[in-house]
Amino acid sequence: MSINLFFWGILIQSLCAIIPLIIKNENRYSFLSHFGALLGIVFSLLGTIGNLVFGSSGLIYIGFNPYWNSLNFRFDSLSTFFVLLIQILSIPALLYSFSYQKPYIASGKKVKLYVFSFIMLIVSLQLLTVANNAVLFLVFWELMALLSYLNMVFENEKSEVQKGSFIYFVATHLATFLLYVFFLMLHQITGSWNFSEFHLVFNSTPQYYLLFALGFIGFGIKAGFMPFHFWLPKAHPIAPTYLSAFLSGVIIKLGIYGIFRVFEFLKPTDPILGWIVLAISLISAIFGVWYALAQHDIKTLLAYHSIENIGIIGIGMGIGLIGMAYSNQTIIILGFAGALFHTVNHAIFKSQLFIGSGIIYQNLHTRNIEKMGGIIHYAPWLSVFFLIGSVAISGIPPLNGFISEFIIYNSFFKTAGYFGNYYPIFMLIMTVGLALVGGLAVACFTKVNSIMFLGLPRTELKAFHVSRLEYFSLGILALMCIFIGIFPQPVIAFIIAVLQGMPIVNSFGNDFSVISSAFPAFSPFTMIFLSLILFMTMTFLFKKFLSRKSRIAKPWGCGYQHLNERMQYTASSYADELNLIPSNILMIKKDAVVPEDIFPKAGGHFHSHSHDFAEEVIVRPVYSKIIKSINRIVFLSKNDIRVYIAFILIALVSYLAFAFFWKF
Amino acid sequence: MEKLISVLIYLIFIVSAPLFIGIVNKLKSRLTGRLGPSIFQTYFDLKRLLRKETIYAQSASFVSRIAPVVSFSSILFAGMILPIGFYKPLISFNGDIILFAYLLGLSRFFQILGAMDIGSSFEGMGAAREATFAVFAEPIYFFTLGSLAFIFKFTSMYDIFHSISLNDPSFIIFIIVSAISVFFLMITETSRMPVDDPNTHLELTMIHEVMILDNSGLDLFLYQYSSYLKMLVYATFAADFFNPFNVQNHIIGFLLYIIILLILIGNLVWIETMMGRFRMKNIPRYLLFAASIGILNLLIYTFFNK
Amino acid sequence: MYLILALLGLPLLTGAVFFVFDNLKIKYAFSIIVAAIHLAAACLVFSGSNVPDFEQWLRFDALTKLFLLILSNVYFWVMINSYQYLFFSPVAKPEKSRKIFYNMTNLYLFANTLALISNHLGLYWVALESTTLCVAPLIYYYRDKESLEAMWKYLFLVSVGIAFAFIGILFLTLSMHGTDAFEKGLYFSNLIANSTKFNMIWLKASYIFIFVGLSTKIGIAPMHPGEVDAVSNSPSPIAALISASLGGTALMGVLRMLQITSKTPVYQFSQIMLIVGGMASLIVTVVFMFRLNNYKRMIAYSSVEHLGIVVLGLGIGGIGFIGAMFHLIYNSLTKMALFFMAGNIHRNYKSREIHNVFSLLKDLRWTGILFLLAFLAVVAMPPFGIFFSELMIFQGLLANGQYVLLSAVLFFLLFIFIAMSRNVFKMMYGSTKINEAEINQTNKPFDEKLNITHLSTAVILCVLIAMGLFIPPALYNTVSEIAKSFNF
Amino acid sequence: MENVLNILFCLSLLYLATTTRVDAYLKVFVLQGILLFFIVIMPLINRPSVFTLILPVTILLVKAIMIPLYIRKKIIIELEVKRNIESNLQQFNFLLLTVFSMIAVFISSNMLAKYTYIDAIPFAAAFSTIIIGLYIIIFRKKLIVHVIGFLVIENGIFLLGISVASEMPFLIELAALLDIFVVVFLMGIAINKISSTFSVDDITALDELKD
Repeated sequence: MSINLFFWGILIQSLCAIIPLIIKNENRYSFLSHFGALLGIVFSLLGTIGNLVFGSSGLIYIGFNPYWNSLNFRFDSLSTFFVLLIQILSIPALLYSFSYQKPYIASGKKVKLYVFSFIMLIVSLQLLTVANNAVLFLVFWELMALLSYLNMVFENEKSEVQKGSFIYFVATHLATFLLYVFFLMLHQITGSWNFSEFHLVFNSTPQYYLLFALGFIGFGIKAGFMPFHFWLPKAHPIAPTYLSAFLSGVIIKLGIYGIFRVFEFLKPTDPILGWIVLAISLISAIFGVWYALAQHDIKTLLAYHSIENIGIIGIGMGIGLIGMAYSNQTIIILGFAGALFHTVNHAIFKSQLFIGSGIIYQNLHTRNIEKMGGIIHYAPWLSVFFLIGSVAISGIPPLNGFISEFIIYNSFFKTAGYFGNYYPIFMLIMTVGLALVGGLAVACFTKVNSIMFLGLPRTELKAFHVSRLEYFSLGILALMCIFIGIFPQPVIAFIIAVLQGMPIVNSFGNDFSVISSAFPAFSPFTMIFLSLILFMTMTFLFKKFLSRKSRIAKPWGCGYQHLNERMQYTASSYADELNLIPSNILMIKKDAVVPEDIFPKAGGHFHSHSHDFAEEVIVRPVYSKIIKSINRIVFLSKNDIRVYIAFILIALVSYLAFAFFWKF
Repeated sequence: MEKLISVLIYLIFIVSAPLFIGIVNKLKSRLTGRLGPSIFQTYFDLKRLLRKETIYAQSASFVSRIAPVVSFSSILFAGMILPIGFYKPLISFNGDIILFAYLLGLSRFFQILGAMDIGSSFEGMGAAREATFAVFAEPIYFFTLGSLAFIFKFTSMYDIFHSISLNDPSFIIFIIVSAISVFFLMITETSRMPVDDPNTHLELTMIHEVMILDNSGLDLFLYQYSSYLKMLVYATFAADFFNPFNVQNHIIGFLLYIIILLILIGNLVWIETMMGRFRMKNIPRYLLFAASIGILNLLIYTFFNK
Repeated sequence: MYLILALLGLPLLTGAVFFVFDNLKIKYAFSIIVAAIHLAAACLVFSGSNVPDFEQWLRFDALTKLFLLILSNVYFWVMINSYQYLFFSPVAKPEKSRKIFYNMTNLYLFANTLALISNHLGLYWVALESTTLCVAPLIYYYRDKESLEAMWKYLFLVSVGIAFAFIGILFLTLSMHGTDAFEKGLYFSNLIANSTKFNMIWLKASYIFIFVGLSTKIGIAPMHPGEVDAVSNSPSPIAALISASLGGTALMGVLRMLQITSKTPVYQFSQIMLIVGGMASLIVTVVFMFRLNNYKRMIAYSSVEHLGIVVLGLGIGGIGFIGAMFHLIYNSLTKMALFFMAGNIHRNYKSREIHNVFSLLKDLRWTGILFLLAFLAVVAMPPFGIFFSELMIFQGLLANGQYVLLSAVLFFLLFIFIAMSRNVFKMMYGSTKINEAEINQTNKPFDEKLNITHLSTAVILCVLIAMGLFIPPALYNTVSEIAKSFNF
Repeated sequence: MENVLNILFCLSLLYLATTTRVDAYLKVFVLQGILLFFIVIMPLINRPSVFTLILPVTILLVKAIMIPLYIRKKIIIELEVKRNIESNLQQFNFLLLTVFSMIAVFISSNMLAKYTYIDAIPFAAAFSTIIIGLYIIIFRKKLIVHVIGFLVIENGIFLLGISVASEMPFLIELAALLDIFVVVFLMGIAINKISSTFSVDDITALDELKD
C-alpha cells in the first residue's frame, strides 16, 4: 500500500513540473507548481515512512527491456534513509525557491524552464536513490546532472555563470563515464544488472582494486572529496541560491549514497582501502575548512565547508571500512552511524546557511562579505537563524553538529581500543585532525558571522526585506537543528534501524544488543544541554533584573570617538594570520598599494584572493596540455582535394601491407 | 551522599576561583618587592562591578548582551566535568573529554562574537588573535588527553585520571611530559605571561583583555568571573595529572589537591616574573611544540610497551 | 508485386515526370505522397510480408528490412520539412535550384532503395554510384562558392572511392575463380553460402578495397573530408538526408562483405579493420572539434564520430554488434533533429559561424530548446536512445576484454563532449563579449512562430526517447535475427 | 596477342607521365579507348554474334569518341585553357615515381600469379594504370587533368575487369559505363561553373571551406 503512495506522490510532483509549460501567467503557474510539488512530496514522504514502518523489501517492476532486463525499484534501508533525507530537505528548498523567484518574475524574467527543471530534479533524485537496476540508476544519475545544470544557468547572461555551469556539467559527465565502466564491469562479473545481486567475494575478482577505485572516484567527484572537488567552488556561487542550498544539502549526499553502495557491492576486506578513504577525507576536511577561511565570497565559503563536512562524513565511512576489514561489528556501526548522522546534520544546517546567504544576496546583490556588515540591526531574526546554523556547523555542543562529531570521536577511541599495534597513533592523528577542523570551523564561522552581521554596515543599508515564507523555511531548519541537538535519541534509533537493514552491517552477525552497547550513552546530553540552556536564561534574566540602569553610548575604542565602518576588521585581516601557515597550498595572492609618504593621500588599497590548489595545479595544466597536444595534430587539416586522394592511397597501401604481413 | 559531597566541592570550587588569582597577584607583587593588593582584592573588584552601570555601544546588538552569559555558563558547566580534588565530578560519562573541549569552544565562540559586535578595530584584533591561538590550543588538549585516553582505553575524565598510578616509573615520564604541554595550554588559554600579559593596557599587545575592552558593569563582572573560573578550571585540569599513589581517603586527597595548586601558583608566578613576552608571530610555533610533546608519550607507550 | 512498385517504381516515375513540371506546390504534394507510400511499403516489408525476389536480383533479409525502414523514415521526415525550407532559404537565384530539387530527391530515393534491396554486388555498386549523382546537384543548392567547391570535392572523392570499391568487386570475382560459385555470379546469397571455398588472399584484398572505397561515402576517417564538406555546405534537409541515410546504405556494402567473410579465417582481420576505422574517426573528430567555428560542420563531424562508433561496434561483435545496429537507428533520428534545428538557426541568424549566433534560448525560444535537446541526444544523455546503444557498445568492448580500447574511446568521447558543449552553450546564452544591446537592433525581431520543423523535431525526439527505454519487440526480433545471420 | 596490347597500354601510361600539355593527355586517352576496344574484340573474333559486339562498340563509342569530343569542345576551346598542366612535382620525379610503381606492380603480380589463378601481364597493366591515374590526380593542379586522371583509373578498372574475365552480366557492364559517362558529364558542368566563378581553374582556388 505504502509503495504506491510513494509513486502516487512522484506522479503528482512530475505533473506539477509540467504545469509551467501549460499555464502562461507567470505568478499563477509558479504558485501552482511549487505548492503542488509540495503536496506530492508530502504524499511520497508518507509513502516512504509507511514502507519503513511496515517494511517491504520486495522489488517493484516498472518495465522490461530485452537488454537491461527488469527495470525495477527497491526500498532497502539505505535508500529509504536517503529518500527521506531528500524529501524532508526539499520542503524548505521548494518554499524558498518560490519566494526566490518572485522578484525575478516581477522583473519579467521567464522562469518556466527553471521551475520545471527544479521540480523534475527532485523527482529524479527520489527515483535515483530507489532505483535497483544499474542502467536505470545511470539514467537518473545523468538526468540529475542535466537538470541541475539547466537550473544552474538561471542568470546565464553573466560569463562566470556560463563558465561555472560548464565546469560542473563536464565534471559530472566525467564522473558518469567512470560509473559506466564500474557498472559494466560489475555486470560482466555478476551477470545481472540489479544492485541486489551485485555482491562479490573479495579475492575472486582480479580487478577488485580497479573496481573500488572506479566506484570511489566516480562517486567521489560527485561528493566533492578533495582532489576531485574542483567543480564545487565554481558551481555553487553562480547557481541560484535555492539550487545551491539543494545542491550542497542533498545532491552531494548522493555521492555518499553511491560510495555506501560501492562498499555494499565490494565488501572490502583489505584495511588499506579504509586507510585510503580516511586519508582522503582527512585532507578534504582540513583543507576544505582552511580554503573556506581564505574566501571572501559567502557561497564559495559555504561550498568549501560542504567539502569539509563531506570529509568528516568520509572519516566516518573510513572507520566503518576498517571495521569491515576486521569484521568487527561495533566499529562498523560506530563509523557508519557517525557518517549517516553527519549527513543528516549537514543537510539541515548547510541548507539553512545557504538560504540565509541567498536572502542577503537578494537584498544586497553582492556575495562579497567584505561589503556587508551590521545586518543584525536590520534583520535580527535572520542573524539569529544564521547564528544557529553556524554554531551547529562548527560542532558546538548544544546543537546537532556536536552529536555526530561526538560519535566519530568515539569511533576513534573504540578503534584504537580494539586493534593494537599502530592503530592508537593513527587514531590519535585522526582525533587531532578532527579537533583542528573543529577549531578552524569556529574561527571561520566567527569571521563570517561577525563580518556579515555585527559591527557597522560597510555599505549603507536601507530596508532589508525578508518574506514570511523565507522566515518559515529558516525556522523549520533551525528548529530541526536545536531539536536533534538536544534530543538525539529518535534520530539515533532511526539510524540504528537503517544500519540493521544494511547488508554490510548485518552480515557480520546480527545480535543487535552489541549495537546499543557500542553507542555512547546519549541520555546525559539531553540533561546537560537542557540545564545549560536553563542556566543561561536564568543568568540573563538575573542580569536584566539586577542591572537597573544601562545606557547606550559611543564605543570606548580607547578614547577615539569617531569610529567609522572602514576602521573595522575585515574578513581577510581576520583570517590573515591563519592563512599564512598553508599559504602555498591556499595560493593566496595579495595585491596591495601602500601609500608611502608621511601624510598618506587616498588610493591605497588591499585585495587578497585565494586560488584553488586542485584546479590551478592539477586540472587546468592537464586540460591545457591535452588541448595543446590535440591541436598539434595539424597535418590533417589541409583542405585540398589532392591531399584527400593521397589519404585514400596511403590508407589503401597501409591496410594492404598490414593485411599481408600480419601473421594470422 | 557521594553526590552531595561533589556538589559541595563544586560550590567551593566556584567560590574560590577569584581567590586563586588573588594569591597569584599577591605572590607576584611580593616577588617583585611590592606589598601588592590583598588576596581578596579580586572579590572587591567583582563587588564593585556589580554596582556599576552597564554601558552598551551604539553599534552593539543583542549578541553583546547574551555573549557574556553564554561564555560564563559554558565555563561553569565545563568545570562540572573536572574531578576536583580527585572527587567524582558532577557530570562524568564515556566521552566527556570531548564535551569538555567543545564547551570551552562554545564560550570562546561567543566571546569572540561579543568582541566583534562592537565593531572597533581593537576588539577585532583581539578576536582574530584569540581565534588563531584557539586553533592550536585544541590539538594540544587532544594530543595529551587523547594519548592518555588511548593508553588507558577510558574516555571519561574521571576514569583516566584515576587510572594514573604514579607508583609505576614509566607513568612518571608520561605525567611529566603531559604536565609540560598542559601547563603551556593553560598559559595560552588563560592568557598568562609568556603568551599574553594579563595586566598590560597597551591595546596592541593584549589578546584576552582587549576582547572585553568595551564591556562594563554586569557584563564585565561576568567576563571577569568567567576568566577567573577558566584559570581555576585549567589549573585543576593540570593538577589532576598528579594523582599520587591513588589515595582513597577524600580529605587527604583534597589537601593534596590544594598543595599541588599552590605549587602550580608558584610555578606560574615564577615564570611570569622571570620571562618576557613571546613575539606574537612565533606563538603558533611554541604551541605546535607543546602539541608535539603530547604525541611523544603515546609513541613511548606503543613502542616500548609492546 | 505492388510492394516493388511502391518501393522502386513510384520514385523513379515521379523523378522522371517532374522534369516536365515546375510548379513547386504540386511537386511537394506529390513527393510527400510518394514518401508516405514508400514508408508504408517499408513498414509492410519490415513486418514480414513476403516480396518476390525477381529471380535473385533482389533480397529481403533482416538487414535490408532494417536499413530500408531507416531510409524511408528519414526520407519521409526530410520531405515534410523540405518545402518549409525551400521557401525561406537565403539563396541568391532560388528558382533554378528549386526546379531540380524534387526530381533529384525522388531519383535519390529510387537509387538508394535499389542499392539496399539489391542482391547482386554489381547492381549494388551501380545504384550506389547513381545515389552520388543524384545528391551532387542537391549539394549545389546554394549556387555560391562554398557549395560549388563542396559539390566538386564530394563528387570527385566519392566517385574515386567507389571506383576502388569496383576494384574490390573484381578482386572478389578473382577469389571465386575455380570454385563452382563462380558460375552462379556475384549474388550475395551465393557469396555468403559458399564463402569458405574462396581464395583467402583475394578475399582479403577485396575486403580492403571495398572497405576503403565505401568509407569515403560512409565518412570514416581518414576518408571523411568529402562527406564532411558536402554535409556542412548543403541545405539542412539534404544534409540530414546524406548523413542519416546515405551513410547507412554505404555501410550496407561493408556489412555484406563482413557477412561474406564471417565464416572464413579472414574474419578476425576484417574486424580489426573496422575497429581501426572506428578509432581513426574518433581521433579525427576530437582533433577537428576543437578547431571549428561552424555549427553545421560541427554536426557533420559528430556524424563522422557516430558512424565511427557504429563501425567500432560492428568490429567488436556480440552485444557490441547489436549496440551498433541500434546506434545506427538512433543516430539517424538525432541527426535529422539536429539538422532541422540548424536549418532554423541558419535562416534566422543568416550565418553559420558560432560566434555570430547568441542568446538562442531567449530569442528563438522553441528552436533553442529543441536544439539543446537534440544536442543532449547526440552527446548521449540518458533519456535519449544513443546513451543505451553506446552502453551496449561499451559492454561489448568489455566483454572482449579490451580495457585499453574502452578507456581510449571514453577519453575521446569526453573531449568531444567538452568541445561540442562549449560551442553549443556559447550559442545558447547571451554573448558576453559583444555588447548585446546594439547587436539586437540589427537582426531583430526573429519570427519565432511554431512551424512544421519544430513539430517534426519534437516528434522525432519523443520517438528517440520511447525507443531508447522500451525497445519495440519487432525491432528486437529483427536485430537478433541480424545478429544470428552474422553468427553472434 | 593480348599481351602486346597490354604492353602498349603501359607505354601509353609512361607517355602520360612525361607530357606537360593538356591535349596530349586527351590524345593518350583516345589511344587507350581504342586499345581497350581491340582487347575486348580479340577473344570474340571467333564467335561474331551481334549480341556480344554491343559492348566493344559502346566502349569505342563512349571512350574514344564521345568523352574526348565533349572534353575538347566544352572545356579546352570554350575556356581557352592555357596549354600546359602546372604540376607541383617536377616532371622528372613524377616519371621516376611512375616507373618505380610500375616495377613494383609487375613484381607483385608475378608473385601473385604463382599462387592464384590470374595471368600476370594484363593484371599488372590494369593495376599500374589505376595507380598512375591516381598519381595524375594527386600531382597535377588543373581540374581537367583531374578528370582525365579519373578516366584513366576507369580504363584501368575496365582492363582489370576484362583480364579477370569475370562473368559480370552484360547489363552491369553497360550500366557501369553509363555511370562513368554521367560522372564525367557532371564534372564537365562543374568545371565550367568553377572556371566562371573562380576565374582560374586550377585546384588551389578551391580552398574556401575552412574549419
